[in-house]
Amino acid sequence: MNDLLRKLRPERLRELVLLLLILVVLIFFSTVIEYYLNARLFNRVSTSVAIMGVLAIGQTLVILTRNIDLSVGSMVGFTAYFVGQHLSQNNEITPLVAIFMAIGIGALMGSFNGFLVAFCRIPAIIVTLGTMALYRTLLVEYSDAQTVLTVNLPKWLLDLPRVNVLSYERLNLRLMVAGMFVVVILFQLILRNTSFGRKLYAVGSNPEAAKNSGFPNQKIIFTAFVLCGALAGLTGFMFLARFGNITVVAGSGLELKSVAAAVVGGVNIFGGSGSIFGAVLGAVMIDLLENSLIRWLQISEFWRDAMLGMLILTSVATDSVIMKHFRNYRLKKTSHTNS
Amino acid sequence: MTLKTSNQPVLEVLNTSKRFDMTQALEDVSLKMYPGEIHALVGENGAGKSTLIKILTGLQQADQGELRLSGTPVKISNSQEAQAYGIAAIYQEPLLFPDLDVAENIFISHRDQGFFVRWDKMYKEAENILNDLGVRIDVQNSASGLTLAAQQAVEIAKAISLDVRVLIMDEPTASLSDHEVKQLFRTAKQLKQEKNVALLFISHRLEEVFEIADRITVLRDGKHISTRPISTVTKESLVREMVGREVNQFYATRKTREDGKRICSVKNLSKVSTFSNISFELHEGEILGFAGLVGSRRTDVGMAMFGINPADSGSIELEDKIVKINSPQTAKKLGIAYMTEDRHQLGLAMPMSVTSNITLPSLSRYLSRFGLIKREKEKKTANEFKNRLQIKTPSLEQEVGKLSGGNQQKVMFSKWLNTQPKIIILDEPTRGIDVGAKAEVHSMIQELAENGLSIICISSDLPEVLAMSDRILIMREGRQMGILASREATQESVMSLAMGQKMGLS
Amino acid sequence: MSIVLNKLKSWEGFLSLILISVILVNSLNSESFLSIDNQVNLFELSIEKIIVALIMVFIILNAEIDLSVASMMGLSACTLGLLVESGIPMIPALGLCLVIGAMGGAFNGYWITVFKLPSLVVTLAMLIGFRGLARVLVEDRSIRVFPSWFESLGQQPILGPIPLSIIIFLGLLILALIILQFTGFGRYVYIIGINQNVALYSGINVSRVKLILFTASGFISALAGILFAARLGAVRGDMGLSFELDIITMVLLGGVSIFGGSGSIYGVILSILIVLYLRNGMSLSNITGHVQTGVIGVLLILSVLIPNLKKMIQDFWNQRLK
Amino acid sequence: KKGLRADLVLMPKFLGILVFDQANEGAKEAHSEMKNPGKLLFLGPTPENSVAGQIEILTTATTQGQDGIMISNNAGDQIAPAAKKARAKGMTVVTWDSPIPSSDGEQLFIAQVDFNETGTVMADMALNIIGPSGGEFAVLSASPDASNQNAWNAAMKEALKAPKYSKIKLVDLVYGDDQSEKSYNQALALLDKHPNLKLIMAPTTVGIAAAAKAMQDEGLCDKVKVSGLGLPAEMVSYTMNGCAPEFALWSFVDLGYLSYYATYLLATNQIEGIVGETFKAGRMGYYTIEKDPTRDKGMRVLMGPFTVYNKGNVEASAK
Ligand SMILES: Nc1ncnc2c1ncn2[C@@H]1O[C@H](COP(=O)(O)OP(=O)(O)OP(=O)(O)O)[C@@H](O)[C@H]1O
Ligand SMILES: Nc1ncnc2c1ncn2[C@@H]1O[C@H](COP(=O)(O)OP(=O)(O)OP(=O)(O)O)[C@@H](O)[C@H]1O
Ligand SMILES: [Mg+2]
Ligand SMILES: [Mg+2]
Repeated sequence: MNDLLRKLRPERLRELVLLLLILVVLIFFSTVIEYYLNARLFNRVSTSVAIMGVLAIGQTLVILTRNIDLSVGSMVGFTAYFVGQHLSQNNEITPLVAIFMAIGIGALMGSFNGFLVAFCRIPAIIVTLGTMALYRTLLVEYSDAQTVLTVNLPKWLLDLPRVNVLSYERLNLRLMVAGMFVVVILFQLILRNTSFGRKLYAVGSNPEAAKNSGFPNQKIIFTAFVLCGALAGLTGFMFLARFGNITVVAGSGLELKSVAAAVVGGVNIFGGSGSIFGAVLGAVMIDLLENSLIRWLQISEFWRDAMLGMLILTSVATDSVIMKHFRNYRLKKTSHTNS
Repeated sequence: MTLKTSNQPVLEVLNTSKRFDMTQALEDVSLKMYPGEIHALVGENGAGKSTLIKILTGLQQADQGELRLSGTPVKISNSQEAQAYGIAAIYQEPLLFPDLDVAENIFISHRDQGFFVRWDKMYKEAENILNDLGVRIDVQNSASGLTLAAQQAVEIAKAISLDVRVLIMDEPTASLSDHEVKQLFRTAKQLKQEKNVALLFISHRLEEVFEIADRITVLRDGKHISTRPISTVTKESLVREMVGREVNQFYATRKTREDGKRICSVKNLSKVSTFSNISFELHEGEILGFAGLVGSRRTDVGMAMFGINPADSGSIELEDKIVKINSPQTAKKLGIAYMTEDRHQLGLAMPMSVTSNITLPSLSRYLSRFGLIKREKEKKTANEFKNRLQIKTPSLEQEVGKLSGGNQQKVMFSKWLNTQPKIIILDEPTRGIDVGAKAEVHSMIQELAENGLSIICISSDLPEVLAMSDRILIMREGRQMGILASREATQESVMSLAMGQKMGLS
Repeated sequence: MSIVLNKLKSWEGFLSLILISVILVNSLNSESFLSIDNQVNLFELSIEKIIVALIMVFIILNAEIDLSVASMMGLSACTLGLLVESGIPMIPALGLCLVIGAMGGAFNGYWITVFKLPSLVVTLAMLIGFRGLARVLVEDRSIRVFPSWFESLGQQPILGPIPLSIIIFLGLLILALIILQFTGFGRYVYIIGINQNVALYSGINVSRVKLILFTASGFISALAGILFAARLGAVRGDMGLSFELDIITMVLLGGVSIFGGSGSIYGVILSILIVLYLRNGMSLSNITGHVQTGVIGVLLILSVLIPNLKKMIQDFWNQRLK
Repeated sequence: KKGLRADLVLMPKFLGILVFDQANEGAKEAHSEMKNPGKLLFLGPTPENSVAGQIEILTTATTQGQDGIMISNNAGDQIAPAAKKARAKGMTVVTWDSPIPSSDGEQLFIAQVDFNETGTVMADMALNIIGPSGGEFAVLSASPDASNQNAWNAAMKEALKAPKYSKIKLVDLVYGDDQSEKSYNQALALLDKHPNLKLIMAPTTVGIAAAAKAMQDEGLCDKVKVSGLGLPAEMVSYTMNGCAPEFALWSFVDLGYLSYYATYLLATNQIEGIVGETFKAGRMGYYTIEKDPTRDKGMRVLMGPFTVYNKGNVEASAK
């Protein structure tokens, strides 16, 4: 038992707690909404989490290094628009090329952020507040305020949101969701088991110590931003596939949502701790709340946001209270075995 | 001890100077380090020791001077390069990654770690290294909750686990107690003999210097004064060279005095999984020492009495009234002051001025009716303390972070004395303070006690506790092992209690 | 301290330089720029933001953030509209709105100090929450019920060409300056921003300071919301939507460190002037929409980049020389 | 009379929406027809900053001494004080597409269609698509703050009271904030909330396209149809594959064109802007200023009519 407790690291613990809270939310809503727990709920939430989740992962990478990227929404919008534009002009572009185009553009924008933050030593919040506006301006200028129309997009792209990898009765695992899982597992492995991943944590945990230990802080932070940009690019591609019509406001608001997902998922906003699983669970939590509130007939359109705010707050607070007790308990148990 | 000084120094510092805007920290200093030798570096606070080390590891750049590694000139511009040359250092202030676990902290800067992290191997090796050092810390716990001593231990483990040619230790023992110091020295000697490492060792505890060093270099005011083999140095001559004058660095023996009025009585103070059943009385003008090994939870008792992490059960009586202390504000109002051992993280606001730091806890006394700060009054107080404690600073507006460690300690002292407390809890009060200043601090503590202040003095420096205290409370793993009056307390009796022989309350 | 002051001086000197060039370009570009009308207008158009920016300086100096200010503005304005509509006299309604603002701020502060949740999370949630409440109150309506004296208070000048809101702003500005520079409370704000633990271990009631700040932030936001309602004469659920980013931008551009503990009101005054003049200048030259935000974004980056440039070049050469 | 000078500003709700660009095309056409030596500017705020931005642009235009402004109002009555100030400075203030609800500060509103008629048109399309057997439908609107949307929705609810609509039932009204992703999600949520839903009516070009895409992605086009106000270019594929069999719109080019004429004539004092006055708007012919029946106060010029698009005509119009 104690050994188990000892193995249960705080971040694992937090993921469990979050999972528990998600379960509570599910149970609550299934009692107040008719036909709530069905395949459709899963399909819906999983597909929209696929988009938010990938973005939240990128955001997490940056937050871990004690930075923040507020430009992700604009990056998503820009890539979605840019790739959409090219695909509508040239329907021959293959899926793989389109995806790499999206990732590449995202990475490019991310590297601009990263360069300014890491090498020019400008606080991330300032840089990304700036580029949030800048990238959106670029989008408007580039697009000349026109809309990407679904009509002009190639068929494979429009069909993409409907493609299933696995199907069980009416439960579908969509390709996009599977894609997200791949990204999640990849980055979880990188963060937990590679020395680059650990250094990402180290830099965020104590930048001064990292410098004294001779880590290339600047390169690590730069890489985090580039990866975040690349993931935002991927998100942009998924966004394009899902929504088809891309206007100049595409993706705005995603920056705060991705930060919220990461933070609800237990990623410390001051860097150094948190996990990819956590961030994705955070995205699930927020999305589930939103989706459920939309469906709750008793809640009028106008009450929804007010409820959402309160629910996010209480879930984070519950999480932090439970975590505190758990942590103390663990400390007590494990320290007894020690002495 | 044989001196096997090979003729080729592994690391040489030549004619190095460094100036900070107002202070000449180093002036034309040269130093040679030989493999298989422990070289001690001593000097007063602010003599430039830490600065020299930072230059060796590339954390700071010298204004002029040269570094030679095995005879060839090198330029070290960051610590990664220093590591590549086989130079590792433990800095005066431990700098860990609070979110990573202990084992990772030890191994993360290893260059040979490879691309993938092997967790099991890492945990096992970390445990071994810490065991060798005689420290018991759970290597899978995060480093965030560690006391300063534990942090220091982790830093040491980190440095010795690296494969190095030159190992520099800036006051590694400052917050360690005898037991751990012995282990550390054993390890250091091993490194010297088996791996032929050159060690540079800084300490203000001269006994230690004599115990371990082969050669000794004295710095004063940034200048090189002397470098001699240890056999040609005596304690008196060393102190004279460091301070530039005669100092009586032997502890003024405590005058025995009749018990004053009882100020405070603590009964069965306990905190779950931290400490239990701590009971003692404190009298007016008394100095109560707290002794124990690292991690014996003395700090936790101090913090509980100051209301930072209040105890869950037991009582504290002040002047015969039971009080409930659940926040530092209450403690401060009741006349309790607590001077933390961790001045960097908890003690001082480093970017603020000396003055602002000194008046911080008592700022309400410097406010006019509309809450405006009376700057003149503030300055006057700061100046008084500067003179009384001889704080070495170019100006009272200087950022505290730019003072040397010892002077920072004095600022922290001033800050709490200025609250005019009835009881002051000193946690490692002389940590990082040089001999001269230490004598001053000791006589200051005595004087304060004479004037009726009750003092709890937590210290890992055993001779200090023995000499200063009227009575000594000894702790082990959160339990109170006994209280000894100064006449019955000896190095041996205190140590045996601290190591685990229980005795009846005296 | 003198070194800190010197640094600040040079930062502010730099901002002043930008400001002067903006003013020069503007006045060359458009003759109406310097007219008193335009000057008053350009302040009035952003008066709510710059009032809230003053309290945001305190919050950010304290190493916290309040993202819910704009939503609170909307909430207080909507509350006012609803109260007046339901027949409650103006003066008590105003009082009630301010109380609600303070309570909303204290609510934020409660979660931050008691549950120790990061303020970013709490106020992000309430950014959604307060806005949601505002929507609940007025739904899809636009309420237009204010007595004419209230509207003219918001729209007509009362002192020469200057309307009430600008006078309130100036009053608050002076108050903020004094509190931050000369009072014990101001010192606490800085110290907590530098290192909260040091403050705690010095027996300072850190929670109380934070609670006061967030309560004040709610209160000031509500006040700004009321002024907004008076200026526009009508309230809707979307009032002040996304103002928070503009407000934070102004504070950061003014040199206040997002990590707390450093920065000054003077810098923020300059940055407010820069942003307002720049926007106004662009509007007068018919540059609107995203280009305007884009330019402000670039300015934000440049303003921090340029002072860093020297060090960057040095670093670069050091790397090269090896 | 042509050739008189008037500096005019055309202000959309915000930039980046196709229909407003079309309106700008129309206004430019009229501008060159009138040989106006003054400037015609197309200035708008960003979507995030629409309300404050519109007020700011109006105020700046006043400062600049522009002669007239055409506003597609997104700020409700909140723009009224600024509009009144502009009027006091002698500027012509005309609204188009979306009026100032109280009409304070506005001289004239160029109504694309009769707002009450919009309600009837939407109700008719709903009846058409759902069929005589009846069923449930829901409205996906833009934002709760858009006054034209609110007026249309209210008008439709009023129209639905007529006996011939008794079988079709409006079960929900939600907002997608004129954002594709939000509208998309709202459309999906409507399906979950109302399992028997037959139709989503979206009186917004962004909303209708997003809803159609959502139904197509879910493979539900047979079950749930989409209708409302949409752009042929954006909707053509959905109309052809049956997701959105029928929708309506008016010409935004014409709306811009007409707005320009009215504003230019007012600004150059060629018309006074009183009820009953008639003027000629270039190629579009004659129009009369009338009291706006859909508001308490205010005057309007009614453009009309609706074009209803279906399989028959949508491809031609999409070009
Ligand atoms: N970053 C800095 N800026 C300005 N002055 C500094 C800085 N660092 C150190 N100094 C000054 O340089 C001198 C030497 O400091 P140093 O830390 O090397 O002393 P030290 O010998 O290690 O003292 P201690 O025993 O107290 O640690 C001191 O006077 C100190 O105030
Ligand atoms: N064997 C150990 N070595 C080092 N640190 C330890 C050990 N055991 C526990 N600790 C750490 O020390 C803390 C308790 O020590 P506390 O600070 O109360 O005692 P202390 O006697 O003041 O020790 P120190 O000399 O470190 O200040 C624990 O929270 C734990 O993190
Ligand atoms: Mg030192
Ligand atoms: Mg201790």
